[in-house]
Amino acid sequence: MTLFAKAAMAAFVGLAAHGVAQADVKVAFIDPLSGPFGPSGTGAYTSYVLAFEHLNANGGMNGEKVELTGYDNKVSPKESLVQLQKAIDSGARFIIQGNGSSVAAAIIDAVNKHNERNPGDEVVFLNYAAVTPAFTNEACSFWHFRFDAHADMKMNAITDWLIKRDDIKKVYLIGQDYVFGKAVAEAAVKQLGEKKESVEIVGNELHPLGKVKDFTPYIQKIQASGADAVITGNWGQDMVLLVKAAGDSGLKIPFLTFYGGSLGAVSTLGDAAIGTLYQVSEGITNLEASDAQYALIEEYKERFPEYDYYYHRAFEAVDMLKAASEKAGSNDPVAIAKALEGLTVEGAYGPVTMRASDHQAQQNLYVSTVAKDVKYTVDNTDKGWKLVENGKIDAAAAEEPTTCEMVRP
Amino acid sequence: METIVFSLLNGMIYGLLLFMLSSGLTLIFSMMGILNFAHASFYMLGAYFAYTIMGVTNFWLALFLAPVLAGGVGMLVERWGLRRVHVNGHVAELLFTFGLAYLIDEVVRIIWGRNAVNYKVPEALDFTLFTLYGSNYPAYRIFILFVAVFMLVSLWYLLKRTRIGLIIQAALTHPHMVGHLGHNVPLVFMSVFGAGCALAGLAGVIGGNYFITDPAMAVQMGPIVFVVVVVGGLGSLEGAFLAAMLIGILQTSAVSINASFSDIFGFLGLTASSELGRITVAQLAPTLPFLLLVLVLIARPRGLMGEREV
Amino acid sequence: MTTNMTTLAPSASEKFTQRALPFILFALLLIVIPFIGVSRGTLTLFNHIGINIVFALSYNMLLGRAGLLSFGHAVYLGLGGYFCVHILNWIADADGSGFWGNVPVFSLPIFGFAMGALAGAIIGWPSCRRAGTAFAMISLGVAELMSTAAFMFDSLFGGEMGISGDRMSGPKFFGLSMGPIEQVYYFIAFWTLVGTVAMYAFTRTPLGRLSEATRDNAERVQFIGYDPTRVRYLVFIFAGAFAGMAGGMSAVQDEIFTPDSLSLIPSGAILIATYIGGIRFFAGPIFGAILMTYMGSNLSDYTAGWLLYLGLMFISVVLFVPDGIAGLVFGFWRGIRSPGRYALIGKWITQILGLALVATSVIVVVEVAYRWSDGYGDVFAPFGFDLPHNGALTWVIGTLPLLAGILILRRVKRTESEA
Amino acid sequence: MTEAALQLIDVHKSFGHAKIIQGLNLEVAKGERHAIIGPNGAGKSTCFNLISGRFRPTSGRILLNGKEVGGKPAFEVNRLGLSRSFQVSNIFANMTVRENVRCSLLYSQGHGYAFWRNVGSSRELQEKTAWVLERVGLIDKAHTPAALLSYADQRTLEIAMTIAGDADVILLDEPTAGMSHSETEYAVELIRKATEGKTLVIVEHDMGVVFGLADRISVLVYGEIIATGKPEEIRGDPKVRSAYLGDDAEALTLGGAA
Repeated sequence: MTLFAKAAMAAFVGLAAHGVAQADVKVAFIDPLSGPFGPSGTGAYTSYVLAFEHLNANGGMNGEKVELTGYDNKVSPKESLVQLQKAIDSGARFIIQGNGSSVAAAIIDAVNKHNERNPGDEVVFLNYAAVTPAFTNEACSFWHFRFDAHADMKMNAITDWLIKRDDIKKVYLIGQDYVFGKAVAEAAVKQLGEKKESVEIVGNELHPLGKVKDFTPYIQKIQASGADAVITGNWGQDMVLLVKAAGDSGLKIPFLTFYGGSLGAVSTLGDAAIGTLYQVSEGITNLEASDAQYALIEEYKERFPEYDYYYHRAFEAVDMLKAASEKAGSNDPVAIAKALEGLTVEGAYGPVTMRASDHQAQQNLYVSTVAKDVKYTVDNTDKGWKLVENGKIDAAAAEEPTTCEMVRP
Repeated sequence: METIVFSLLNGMIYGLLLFMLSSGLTLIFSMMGILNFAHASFYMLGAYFAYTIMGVTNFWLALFLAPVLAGGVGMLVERWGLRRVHVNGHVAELLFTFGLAYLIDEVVRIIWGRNAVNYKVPEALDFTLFTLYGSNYPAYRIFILFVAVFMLVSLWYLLKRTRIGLIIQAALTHPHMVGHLGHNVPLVFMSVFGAGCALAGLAGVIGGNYFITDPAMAVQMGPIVFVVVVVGGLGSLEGAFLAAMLIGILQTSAVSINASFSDIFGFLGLTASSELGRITVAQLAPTLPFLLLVLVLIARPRGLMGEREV
Repeated sequence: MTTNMTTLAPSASEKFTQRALPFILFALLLIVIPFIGVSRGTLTLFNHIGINIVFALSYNMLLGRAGLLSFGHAVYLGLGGYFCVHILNWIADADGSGFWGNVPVFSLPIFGFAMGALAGAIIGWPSCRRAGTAFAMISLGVAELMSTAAFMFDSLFGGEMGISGDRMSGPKFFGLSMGPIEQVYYFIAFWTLVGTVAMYAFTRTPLGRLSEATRDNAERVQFIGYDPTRVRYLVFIFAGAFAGMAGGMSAVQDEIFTPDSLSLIPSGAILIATYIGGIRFFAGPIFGAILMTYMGSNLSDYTAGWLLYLGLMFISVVLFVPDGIAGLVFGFWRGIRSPGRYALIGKWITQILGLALVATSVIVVVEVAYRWSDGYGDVFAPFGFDLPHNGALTWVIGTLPLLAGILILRRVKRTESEA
Repeated sequence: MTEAALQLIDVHKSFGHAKIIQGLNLEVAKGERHAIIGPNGAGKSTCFNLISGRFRPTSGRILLNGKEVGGKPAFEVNRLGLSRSFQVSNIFANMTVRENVRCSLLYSQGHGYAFWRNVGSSRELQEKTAWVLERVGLIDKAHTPAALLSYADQRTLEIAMTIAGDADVILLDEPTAGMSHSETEYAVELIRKATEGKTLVIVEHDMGVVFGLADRISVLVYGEIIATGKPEEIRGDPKVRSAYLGDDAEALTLGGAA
């Protein structure tokens, strides 16, 4: 148990007042908690903190309390392995990670090796955000479960929505020049070609990852191409600067993004975000939902005012973990892994199923855009995310086939 | 055609920003021999100071006050830090600024948070100035141009027409001479360091809302500033100007070239299916400055217009 | 004449205690560690320490010994490591036949060494023609170029995912399957010792001595018949080679390499570690590697401000202890054996007291500031004291000890310079 | 006529427009002790720098034992058997006295750039180091870091490093500059002893040293040699006397008397 996390836990869970509760199931959260990528990791960490807090309040996993510990990996694959080893060493059998496909790949690899080399001591990896399709296709693993839709599925949602918009005839693809960005572009080309041949791809551009400070030249290329919409998998600063440059140059066409909802994009763009910034996600706060869900959203915002309720899948993942433990009747990682396969839980925004063949969660996806006059705003602005017309993509429609050949123990 | 016009225009603005940032470092590096690793941190401080001042008062006050504050911090750093390590040589000074960059990054995170702050272009300048080939041209970019040119002219006047300018010029080319002229060398150094940092701060004030103001902005800008200074040449503001414009335009134009290696070197038998052949000029854009840096240092160590070798 | 020789050269017993004994103790320590019942996680930490010791020592061949400040030393570790991960895969693919089929994973650092040397030979050729700041700038440019280029060649560097391998393939060496972490530990320990001894031996060779001469006075070196450029170049190749060797060790330990391992960040980290350890002493980088590796992977567990502490520590070392930890350790060692030891001990105790006071304030301020800035309402509460950001006690503890500490330290310094 | 140890034929050197050396001709025979004197700024140091390979001559030839060395890098000139000292102590400050001398010996002892040999294991190297230190009288300070030596000792070390490599032509650039009277006497004795059987070229301001040591003297004024000859010839040369005005001319006389 680490001090930082201890202090955090004590404050969050209020354990300090009640003495240390007996912790029987240890869960390790390995993601950046400091440094430049700290915010994205901390945003998810706080979601898990709240989710496990609720789980513990409702009887834990088969009556056992769950203890969540944060490990700071500084988004380095190597450092993640050190932290993974520390986590396993301190008794963690469930590993949560999401930031960066390179880190996820390293963890999958390390978990596979660990489980092979240390039978009886297995650990399970719960991936909440690393969306490279390979993890549930050719590189799939029994020990890995993904709760976020992967890049091809998200693209499926985007293209499904896009083909219903008859005013969009020309599409421009722009992405970061690395595995993930290339995968996004490939998926877009393939899916658009299959779904609607009349949509023309007028540009397919990769820019260096995290190095471009002024996207204006790219925006000018987009303008020159006469595109009606832009599809991008950009995240972080590349996301924000891209749409910012578009706003400056007066390019008012839809930007269909994977991570438009990430921290800071809406506030940076200001009113220019309305009607230009779109995102695809597994749920947004302004969807119709139960009162319990609204209460959760409000509780989250109250506890962590710096962040917005964004990582809905964190709560889904914890729900599934609980359901699997009950189904298995045990908290043993192997038993839970087996129980997770094919498991369905009723989420706030529709059912979530963990597909047995590749351990990829199947759930509804929603295309949303920025609007004013919404119930829940983001980034402490007056704007928030709102479902667009035809924006709900059913799980079945977003589903993608898998090439996974699962090897089970 | 429009690509060329836009590339030149945007490249020029980027180049001017780079110059504003690197002119200070050229002064510091040439006179004091300190390759200030934290120089871009003062750029960041300028942006954050401006953000805070703008929140309380307005942009125009920030434009004036933020560079002054950044310069003040710079002077304190020189007085209480650099001067102390000076006896241990240039490597120690360089390492000191290296650590300082870390420190400023973290302090900025504590004070202003880990996320980007909402430092906006002032409303008075937030409009479209003209439309060119169907693309809006924001007035703020032209404002950057004006500020940069104004700074350029003032700097030129200061260096060529004033007494202190003459001293600085003498020191640029003959750093050992200043002491013999009977001037208070520590004071001159402190002022130059402060002025350099103030220039970086000014670049931050007008660059922070043009790009983005977040704790990573220093790290991203840092290495490129070195490139400008070294490529431009030691002791030469003209060289720094030339290098900044060159890099600004080079990087901006390279982005708009879609040609791949196989297109360019096809005659050598390079095919588009090979990994090397698929690389495009646009992809190479961010590596160009560093390629330039290495080539210049090897082939022409004094840089484009430098008086001395690095 | 012979009598002169004996007076000049250290005696056999001096040689033993000063040169052989430390290495024997080091080796014994390395052997004993797994027997004291450490966990797998601790062994992983030790393995990384071992890798960083070799890496930092190789870096100090440049910075401390040859006076070359490099911002791109991780390039050689990265290239050596990448090569070894590829070899891991070739070994697995060869499946016991052919050349690679017969290469034991245990020998990988040798290949890393060769690759590092090759990279050093190629990159060093243009860059070693310049020394000083120009060299530093070239190394910075090369590091940026290499790490960006690595992203463009996926087949060699695997994109952002990097390339991974499996250390359990290939023929066994001494019956080691290399699977369990304990076995990897012995592998790392072996190569750490080999690397350390080899690099120490290097300092005693003519080339090693010449590199120090070139650092001190490159011009004079020319007038004793040597080409300083050539000296730098050769040393650079060796530094690259040992970094590559550390890369080979890392390839086996972590079984993965990613392009960011070539970037400025790990290069900067090893610079900091080496400098904090003390560049003027052979053992300095070892201290630095141990401390920095430990801090890097464990300090972040205790505080969100670990980067700030790291920066503060680095700056303090640059400002006040340019000889680093090794300088302190050896200064202490000399001090307690000197006749004036009692006065010294008194001075040290005062200094430690002053430092502790300063540290208390700094820690309180930093911790409170981080919690305040996080905005979770989390309160820093060391030893049960609540120190909220708006509490008077917080700012009393945050300022008074700091001032008192500075006063004490200045006083010590003043009496020292008066004496 | 035997081959000259050092021969300069019509050597010119200019920096930009400044012509520092204008047609220098000099011949130093093997085993000769030759002094170069001249007023400040005459180009004496430049002359040394040209011979030792620090500067490249603009034109002209420099022959060392009959081989062309003009424009060759300094380390090559050194390897051909020429060693020099510096006016300002130019030593390896962070190394001990012993290491300084040992490094100066490495090349001549055939160690090259070796990285497979221990410097401590070569008996010859140790003995030669000790011999050199013994000879210059620094043996007691062998383990002192060079930077901590007194000024005079640093000058001595400078000479030790210069003679260590067994070069047969030795160039000494103001070896006694800044030394006290007794230190100077000691240094002269040292130089005389250490350069026995070698060719010595020395630049010196102290006329006592010059006239005490040199077999022949050349007078360098404004980049040209105006006179060369035995000490007594130089002393009587009116051109030399007019080049040296005032105190310096007196020094010339005094030096002769000493």
